[in-house]
Amino acid sequence: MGPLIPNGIIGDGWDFVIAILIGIAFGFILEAAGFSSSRNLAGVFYGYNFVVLRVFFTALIVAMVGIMYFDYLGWLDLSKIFILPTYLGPMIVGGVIMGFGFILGGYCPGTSFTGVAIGKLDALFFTIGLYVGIFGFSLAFPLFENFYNSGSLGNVTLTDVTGIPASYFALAFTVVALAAFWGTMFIEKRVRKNMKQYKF
Amino acid sequence: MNRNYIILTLIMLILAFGTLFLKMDDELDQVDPEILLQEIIQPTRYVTTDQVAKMIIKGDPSLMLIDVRNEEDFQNYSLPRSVNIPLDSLLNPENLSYLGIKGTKVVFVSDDDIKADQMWVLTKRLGYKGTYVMKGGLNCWMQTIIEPQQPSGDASYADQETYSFRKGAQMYFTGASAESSDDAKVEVQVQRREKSSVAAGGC
Amino acid sequence: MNVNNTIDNQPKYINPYLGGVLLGLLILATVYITGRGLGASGAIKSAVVTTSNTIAPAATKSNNYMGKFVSDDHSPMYTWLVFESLGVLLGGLLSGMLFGRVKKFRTDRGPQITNRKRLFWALIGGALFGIGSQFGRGCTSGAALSGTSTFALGGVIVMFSIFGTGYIIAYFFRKLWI
Amino acid sequence: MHIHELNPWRTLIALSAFVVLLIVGFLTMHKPLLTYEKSMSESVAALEDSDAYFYPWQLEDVIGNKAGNIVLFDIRDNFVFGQGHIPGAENMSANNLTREENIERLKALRDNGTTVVLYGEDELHANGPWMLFRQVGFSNVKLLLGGYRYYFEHKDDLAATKNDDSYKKGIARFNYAEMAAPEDGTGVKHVAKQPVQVERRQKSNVAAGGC
Repeated sequence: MGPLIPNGIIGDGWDFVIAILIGIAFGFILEAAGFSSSRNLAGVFYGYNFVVLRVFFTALIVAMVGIMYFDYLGWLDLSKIFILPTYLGPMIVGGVIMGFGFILGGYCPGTSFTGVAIGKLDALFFTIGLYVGIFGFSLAFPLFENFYNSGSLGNVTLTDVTGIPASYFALAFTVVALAAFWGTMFIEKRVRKNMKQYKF
Repeated sequence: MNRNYIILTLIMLILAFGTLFLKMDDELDQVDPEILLQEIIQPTRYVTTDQVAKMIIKGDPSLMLIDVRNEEDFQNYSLPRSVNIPLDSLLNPENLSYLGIKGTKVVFVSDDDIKADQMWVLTKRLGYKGTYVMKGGLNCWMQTIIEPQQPSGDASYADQETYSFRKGAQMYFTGASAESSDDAKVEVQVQRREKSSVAAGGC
Repeated sequence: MNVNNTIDNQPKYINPYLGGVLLGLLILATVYITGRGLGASGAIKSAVVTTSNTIAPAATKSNNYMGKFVSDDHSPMYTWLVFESLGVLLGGLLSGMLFGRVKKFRTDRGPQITNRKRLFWALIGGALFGIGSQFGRGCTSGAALSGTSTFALGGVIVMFSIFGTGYIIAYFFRKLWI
Repeated sequence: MHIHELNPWRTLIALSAFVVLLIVGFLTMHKPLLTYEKSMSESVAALEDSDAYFYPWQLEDVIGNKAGNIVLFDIRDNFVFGQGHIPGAENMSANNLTREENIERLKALRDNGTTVVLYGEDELHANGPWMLFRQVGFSNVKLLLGGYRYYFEHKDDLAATKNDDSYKKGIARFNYAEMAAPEDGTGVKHVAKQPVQVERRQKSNVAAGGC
């Protein structure tokens, strides 16, 4: 049955209406969970607030497990969903750069939008930074065009690469995530006890 | 209060463990048997040797001929621009990559049409679209294109036209000298939808 | 315990696990409806291409990177991710109003730095994130979250390299946050 | 009091709703009438299985009612069936094959060990349905080689068809290479073919997008 739009069950004309609705839900959840504050986001790296880890990994395991069930129930045709293409080198480098950006800027793109929405100046500056960064990237693109396109493995999934069924990955991620949830609960308690000031 | 967290943890764990027991098709994606059966009983998958010949002559870029005979026979003779995928090595991923290209018409060719039709059923089960079977296969190809039979003098105009096309095609495919220049005009309007002429020399 | 952290002062955030479950279900719904995941940095990219195209159309078209996203029949802003990001802004505003967090402009910062410093680093961080997201074919939401939940190898790589780097370098930038 | 200590009952509700959705999915899961019993590779291999075919000369026993537990099914349409068919055959025209009662009928015949022979106008006609039935586990379904047309031409002397192979398929009737050779005397070329350069499909990404 699904995915609905690629399968033509919902017409292409609805694409943008659905985009806005999904965006609203996305923004609402991010903001309501506290992702509009860079203090909350950065907290995951310093052990005083693990909200990022909790939301992120809960979402991840629910979506992973859900996709497995949806596939089994025949609701979702896994061959028709978009699989992010893998570019080994550029992705690792990009991830490292984004890691720096995350620590320095305290946001990631989606969360900075919600920060802007409720009037956070640092989120606004982060978004301007994003714009500047991508602009700079585009202008300087010829310099690293070869690297940008290197290491392409195509649209591969974990199963394609390792041969291990997707359900094992779903289970492994779930177990690790649940263990992390319980572990961080105790870390957070200890770190917060030592913190002099913590304001949202 | 922590009890709820324990329950949540357990639910999530059970859900995740449950995925291990889902019977996933490790196989390639397949069409529902019922839908496949409905497609099988439609005769729309057959194309005639004349249609194939026209497409080859016109150089139709969307045409892909796949020869399902074994390799030895294929080396011995094959239609121009055809690709060899023996029926028993269809599932080789390299061979499957020929199929399912958007906008191409894949025509299966064999000695007659049975093997090609079997190939069609198998590829249809895998969900590939735009696949066809050349009716009559190469035996019919020989009878109609390579050595066309002249219809009798009182045959219909359509038959005469088909024959003149076939003579032209014969020249194209074999380099045979044309018997008369009038007949040798190769008719190349491929996409035209035609009424099937009865006496068009069916195989 | 610190004084500021009384119950009245607690921000009314929803339980993070509730947020996670809802977000997970949203990803599922998105994949179910559209066949792809969420995203955010793509919208900024569209904005970049649009402005560049307005200012210098010829240069944009000839740019190997931006040229790919320029088309003649509609503006580069007319993409799925731009609409989705508009929705994110609206949704954030909605939630902010509901929980009383929409206030005058303010800055979040660590206790040891000035506002100006914080804004400077936010700008730098944003720029880095922008560059990284182009190399990584997506940001945290697009590549790491949606990518990993559809079991894409690339998503996992991006996720681990973002968070891995974050933890490795966190110590050196601790002044910014604690 | 920290965020994570807030009572997560809403989370529990959300997750439970998800679980309920999945359970409903399981309960309402469409149980197909037919399922593949043979995998793709088994199906390919099964085409070599000579046991799956029924030879024209074997029809004699069926018509003479000597062989028990063999049922002939004519998949041509009702009108053509009425004009002539193999004696003792039943009509189950191709358009009705997907009907539930026909599938049930086949299941019943399989369970009591009856062999089902499918035939159409020619062999090609019944080939598809026969393949599908074999793939979904009706190992009692056989295909009549030559189809009705061959039977009709040889119905007076079916036994003689034992030595005839004109109905057999998969045989080259001509020496293609010689026939199609250019007539200018260059003769038959036995040159190894260069592989044709054709487009291959990349692993498809159906909905492009992402971040």
